[in-house]
Amino acid sequence: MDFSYTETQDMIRETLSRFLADTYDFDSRSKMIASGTGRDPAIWKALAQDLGMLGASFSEEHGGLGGGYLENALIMEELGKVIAIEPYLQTVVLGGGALKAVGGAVADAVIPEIINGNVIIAFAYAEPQGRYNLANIRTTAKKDGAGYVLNGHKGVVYAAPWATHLLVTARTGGATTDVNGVSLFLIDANARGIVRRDYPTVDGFQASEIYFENVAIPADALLGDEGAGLPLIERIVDEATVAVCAESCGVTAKLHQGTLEYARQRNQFGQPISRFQVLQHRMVDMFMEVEQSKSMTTMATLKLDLPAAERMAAVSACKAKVSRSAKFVGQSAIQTHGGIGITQELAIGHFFKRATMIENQFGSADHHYERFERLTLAD
Amino acid sequence: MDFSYTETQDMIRETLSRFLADTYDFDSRSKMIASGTGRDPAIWKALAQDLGMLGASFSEEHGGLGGGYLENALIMEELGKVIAIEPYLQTVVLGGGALKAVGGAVADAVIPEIINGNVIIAFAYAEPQGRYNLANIRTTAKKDGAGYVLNGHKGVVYAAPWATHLLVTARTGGATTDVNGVSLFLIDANARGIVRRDYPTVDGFQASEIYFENVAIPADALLGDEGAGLPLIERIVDEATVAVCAESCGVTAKLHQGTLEYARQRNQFGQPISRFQVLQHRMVDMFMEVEQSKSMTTMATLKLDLPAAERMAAVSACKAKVSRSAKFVGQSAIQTHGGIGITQELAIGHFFKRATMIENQFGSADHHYERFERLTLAD
Amino acid sequence: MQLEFSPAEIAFQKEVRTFIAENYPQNLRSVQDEGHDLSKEDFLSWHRILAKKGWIAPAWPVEYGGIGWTATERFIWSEELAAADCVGTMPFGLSMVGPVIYTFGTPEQKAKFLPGILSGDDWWCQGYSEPGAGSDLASLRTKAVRDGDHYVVNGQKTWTTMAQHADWGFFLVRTDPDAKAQEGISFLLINMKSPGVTVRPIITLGGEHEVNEVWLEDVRVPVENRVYEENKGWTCAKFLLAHERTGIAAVARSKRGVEKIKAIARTEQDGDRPLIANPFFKRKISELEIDLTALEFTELRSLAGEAAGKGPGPESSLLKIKGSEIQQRITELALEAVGHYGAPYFRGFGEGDNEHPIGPDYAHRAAPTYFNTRKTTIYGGSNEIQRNIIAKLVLGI
Amino acid sequence: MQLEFSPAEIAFQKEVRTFIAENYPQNLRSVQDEGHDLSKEDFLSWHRILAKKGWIAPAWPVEYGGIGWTATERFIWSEELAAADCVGTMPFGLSMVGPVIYTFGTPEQKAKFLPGILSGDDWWCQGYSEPGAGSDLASLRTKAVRDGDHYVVNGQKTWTTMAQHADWGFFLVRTDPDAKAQEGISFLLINMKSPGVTVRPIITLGGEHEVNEVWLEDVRVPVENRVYEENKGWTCAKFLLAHERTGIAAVARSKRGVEKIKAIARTEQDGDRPLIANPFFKRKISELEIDLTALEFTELRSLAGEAAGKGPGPESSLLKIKGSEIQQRITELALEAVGHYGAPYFRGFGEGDNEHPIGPDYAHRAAPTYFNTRKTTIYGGSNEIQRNIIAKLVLGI
Repeated sequence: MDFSYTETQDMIRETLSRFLADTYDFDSRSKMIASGTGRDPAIWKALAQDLGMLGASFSEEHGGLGGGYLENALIMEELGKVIAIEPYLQTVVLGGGALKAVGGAVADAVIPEIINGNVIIAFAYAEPQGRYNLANIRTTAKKDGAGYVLNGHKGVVYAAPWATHLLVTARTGGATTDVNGVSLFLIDANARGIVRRDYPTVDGFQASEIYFENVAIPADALLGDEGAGLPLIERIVDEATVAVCAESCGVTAKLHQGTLEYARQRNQFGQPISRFQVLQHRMVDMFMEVEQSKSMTTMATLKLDLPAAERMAAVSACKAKVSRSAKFVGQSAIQTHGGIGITQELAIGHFFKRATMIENQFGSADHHYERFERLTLAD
Repeated sequence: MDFSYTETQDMIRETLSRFLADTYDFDSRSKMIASGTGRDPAIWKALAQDLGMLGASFSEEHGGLGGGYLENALIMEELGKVIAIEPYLQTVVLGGGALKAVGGAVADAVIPEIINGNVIIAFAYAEPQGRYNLANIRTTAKKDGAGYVLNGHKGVVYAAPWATHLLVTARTGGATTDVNGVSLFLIDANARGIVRRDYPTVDGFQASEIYFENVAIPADALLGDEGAGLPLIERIVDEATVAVCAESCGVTAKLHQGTLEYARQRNQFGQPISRFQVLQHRMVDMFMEVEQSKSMTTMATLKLDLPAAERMAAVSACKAKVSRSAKFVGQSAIQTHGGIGITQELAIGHFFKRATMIENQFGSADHHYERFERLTLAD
Repeated sequence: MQLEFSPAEIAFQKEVRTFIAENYPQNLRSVQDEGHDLSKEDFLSWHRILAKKGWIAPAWPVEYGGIGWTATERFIWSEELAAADCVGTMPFGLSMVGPVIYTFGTPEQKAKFLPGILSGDDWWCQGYSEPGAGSDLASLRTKAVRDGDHYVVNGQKTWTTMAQHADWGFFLVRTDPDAKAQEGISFLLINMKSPGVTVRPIITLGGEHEVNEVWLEDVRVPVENRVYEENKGWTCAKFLLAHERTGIAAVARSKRGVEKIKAIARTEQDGDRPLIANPFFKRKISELEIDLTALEFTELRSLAGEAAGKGPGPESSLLKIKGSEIQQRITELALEAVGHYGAPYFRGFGEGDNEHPIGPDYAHRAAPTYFNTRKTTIYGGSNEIQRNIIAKLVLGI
Repeated sequence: MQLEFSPAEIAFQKEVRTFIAENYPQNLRSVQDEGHDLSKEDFLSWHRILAKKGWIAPAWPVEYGGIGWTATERFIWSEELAAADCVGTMPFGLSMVGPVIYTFGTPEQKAKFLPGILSGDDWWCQGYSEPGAGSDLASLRTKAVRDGDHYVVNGQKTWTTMAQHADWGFFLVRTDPDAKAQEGISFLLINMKSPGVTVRPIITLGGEHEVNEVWLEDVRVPVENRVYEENKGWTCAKFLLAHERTGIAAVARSKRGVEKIKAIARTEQDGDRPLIANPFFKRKISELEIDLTALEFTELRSLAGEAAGKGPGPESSLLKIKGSEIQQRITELALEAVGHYGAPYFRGFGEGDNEHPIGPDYAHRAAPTYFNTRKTTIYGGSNEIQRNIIAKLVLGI
């Protein structure tokens, strides 16, 4: 057992932290969101090309730094500390994760382009009827000559308006919730027949409803084996879930820290409100939730390479705990701030919004408790 | 709508409260429990004959005061305030409740004897395998000539060592958990073939394991119709459940009051601990739980005469809430007292023990939430 | 004790139910169903109908325009309003300043202000909170200096709900700068159109414009617009806070909220079953429903106490605490229920924007409503303050 | 970072597992299985085996009798002890006074006391709490007055665990009555057989005799039995409290506790299914298990920090808070699981009482254990105090 970071990992954290401190203060973030595309593409380019950050979790053969899950986790945590709206989760963790898993020519072609910032990927998996069941898919990919034809509707696809590629789950066979017959495709985001309805999300991202209307895709868009994509999808979603938990550690640490700072300077009844024992104990409880979220995220990150059942149990344990912590820390931060916490003008409310969205991203606490129980608590 | 008590009800409460203040201080109670039979029979006689209290909920034709559920509730609440170990619940609420429901000769014969304190009834319904399902019964009553023969094992029969009569649920037909085939009997506690193993309970009562070994009982021991006893049993258990909730209101009110008094006089760090805001807010939360328990108990008491489904939903809502309140108030009282709260020498610990047993009596919070949901929250 | 309504009460229930069904404005209904923000005119349309019927102020004494309904009748009335999903009437005139004026005001003030409150001609707002004084209301710094038969008022108020529509505001101002905390405060009625009054919007997390900052710069207020004695405004403020807390339990409205959650949970799918069949989601609903019943019967017991002559006391803080927590839990469940479709941010329906929101109709307001409802445990005296009040005034610690 | 054990660690795990299997006293196992109270001799039998093996004090420096195990090896050791359901060794000598003596004691004190702690020949108890001073330890009033080369000690201690068996006790006493709070306190080692020492049992809610009152009347204590400087005993006390808090997380033991709950829940029936199939009971288990994992990895992170040179700091209060809450939840679930059979009160197994307890074997200790375990959030500095410590020392508020 060993819980220490390598020097490279320490360096990645420091470099990124310094860069975000310079570029991602709350006002700058608000301006990016209010801008035409809802983001600042220069940031992404800098992350790729000035900092080499997008390669941290890729192998050296692909031009990366040779890291993996731990690098993704610490980058996501730093991004969480500034509630960054960069598509790292979608592009590197999900897209990159799928490509690393399948390898081959497509990985060799696309991963270097991710690393240098030319490719942005959005993950089109959720459907209106599907909730958090990854196999609940109505979108179809019908064999058509050498390629496929996509039809269907994917909902709430984060980062889709910015994407060069879409990572799409679709049925090549089976009925709506069958385990078999699910396939994963990486396709051109601008292919003919893709209709997007774009909108902002409550946590500052851009997302889309995506309608596939007879979209022709080539044979090599298929990642992995046809009809046997579910285990791969489950794996990358597990990796993404832990990455979101790491992000949540950053978000909640800032919610806690911001609350401490506010409580120290806000006076009521003749003293800083940080002197009131009830608020002190609440801030202690927030601290404990943040620390436990970090512990669970470390645990799950270190278990991502275990066999599927163990990996899933660990990830679900992590997300169940982190979801509840995100809710508790977010609500407590707002309550301690009082009215000012629910205005648009302070950063704290926006951290709260992101924490709230994290609660249910890739499954609510209940969803993950149930999966954990299915895997570990047989009758 | 009307939420006021009658003058008679006010008088019952005052009379009983004064009597218990004189006779049931903590030392006296401890002495009763340590005595040979584990109680003081003179108290029961006085309740019956000096105060007329045992007749409060019976009709005037039977020699009572003409009251009902409300009288039972307020008497149980007062008994709870001194954690009395009198068998009022078993004798008057359950036994009396069954007799009032079936009426006829047996009611005319036994109710007056309850009122004058000569009859004590214990309710033998639980079985080791049955948990809180009232129809889960293996004890059998086989037809034998005009009468029946009882065989089986009833567990944790409160007040059985003191009882003159046993109110017994048994199968006259059907399989272990069938709704049909359940019958209710009122039998002589000293009938041949009844084997008791007596023991104290953690909350100060006496109880028994009861083994029926070919116990011959007469035909008129049957209350209601053979095989159709379950609705009657459900009804009296609902009445008893609300009575226990009323008792809990008394118990938790005293836990709260005792905690307030202790916190005012206990000094730590140079001031009474009642000055610490965290403890203040906890005591406020205890107060709110007690008040809400009272509200729920009032609600359920007033709904005991509604059709079964509505009655059951109301009773389960009440018990679910009261169980949780009993746990919260009890645990908070002990935590606020510190070490002294978990010694045998202070009353507070004994209130806590009774509150803890109330949590699961006639079903845990979970059991009652589920029953409530079955009745009101169809998919 | 009895729970049943009397025959007269049942008849009353039928009467009000029919009245609502026949008179509630149809266009207001569609504005609500589609999740639009309500305009001033939306609120007033229903207000005026009630005013015309004489049912606008059930809690007021008959002599000032009340109806003389019993506590039970008032209970029935609020149940029926909520069950029919009627918009609420604005509380600032009817529930807040109105009672202060008829309790503490001069005959001239009653004559001048009560009719406009009842008719809806005057829209009121509340000038209590200040940037430096949240729950610590008594630390307010807005000053009113006597100048002949006027006060000259300077200062800043915040969280002023619906001030953008207001004709009048009631303000707590400091008239004796040397007095301590709660002393030296007066209660002024200020015409919001007066020179020197500036209203600036505060946009809250859901994107709503509900609250405002109000700046007062050399605003001249006639002395006759001061209610009660100079420097004794805290008496009015305390009276009003107790009134505000009872209404805040919002039992009838929360009951309706629970029904809406059930409807969503019957529609949303969770695997092969509707979400309501998920035992844990179902449990959250049943806990909510049972806690709401506990709150309801606590309010009924409290109303019975009031009817028996015990005015709304500090235990009304309990109603505020539990009522606000329940309102928040309802919004939490809604957001949880809508799953992925809680994320799209939709503030359409503006001028020229007729696009349909993303996801199911009940989804697009879930997150904003959740964010917005965090306010219920903060305003009207935060729940921490309410617990302090109970500790001090009920428990004596 | 990596989670896997190295080959050497796996070999170590095998070694200790085998050792425990081969050496744990069989008769002690049956005493535990039947739910008897453990005698002094029961505890000592296992202690002596570990002492003989040289494994009695894994956390001590090697020079004083420790073993030089790594943090991971100590982690494996406590996991294996708990998995095999071994009784714990008494902490008062090994985890509490021992580290104080080897850290602050004189060479003579080390030579005199450490061997008896390791061998088990000396049974220690802790004289900290006083009737008037619970969590407010520094307000203690027991006095020690210098008289030549002795102190004369007078006062009363309480909550003194297992003092009925003790040969020695370590006591906080006030040596300077004029100093404030934490100053003027000294740390004395007192022979419990000294004239003037009286031990009186306190019976707790479950009926156990675990704790005692200790009366000290003109007890003469040689000055050489004072550890560290006069009036500087608080330094030892603080050091010891931090040590006590880390052990108190009890992760390995709680894991074993969760396993026992699962076993009970697989046996108990709930309708047509075992209790563990009840989704809500199952959820309570999974919540417990996940919270325990969070605690475990928090402790591991903290141990890694210690290994990197950061001593056990105030964040160990987190381990105390969460560890104690989890221990209580385990006992709550046990009591809930046994249903009706939580009620029988059974303290048999006394001399001459061989009757079998009422209900299933796992049921009769459920309620007493639940009651008894309420102490975990009270002792060692109540959880309220722990939160104060974190607020002050970690958060700086």
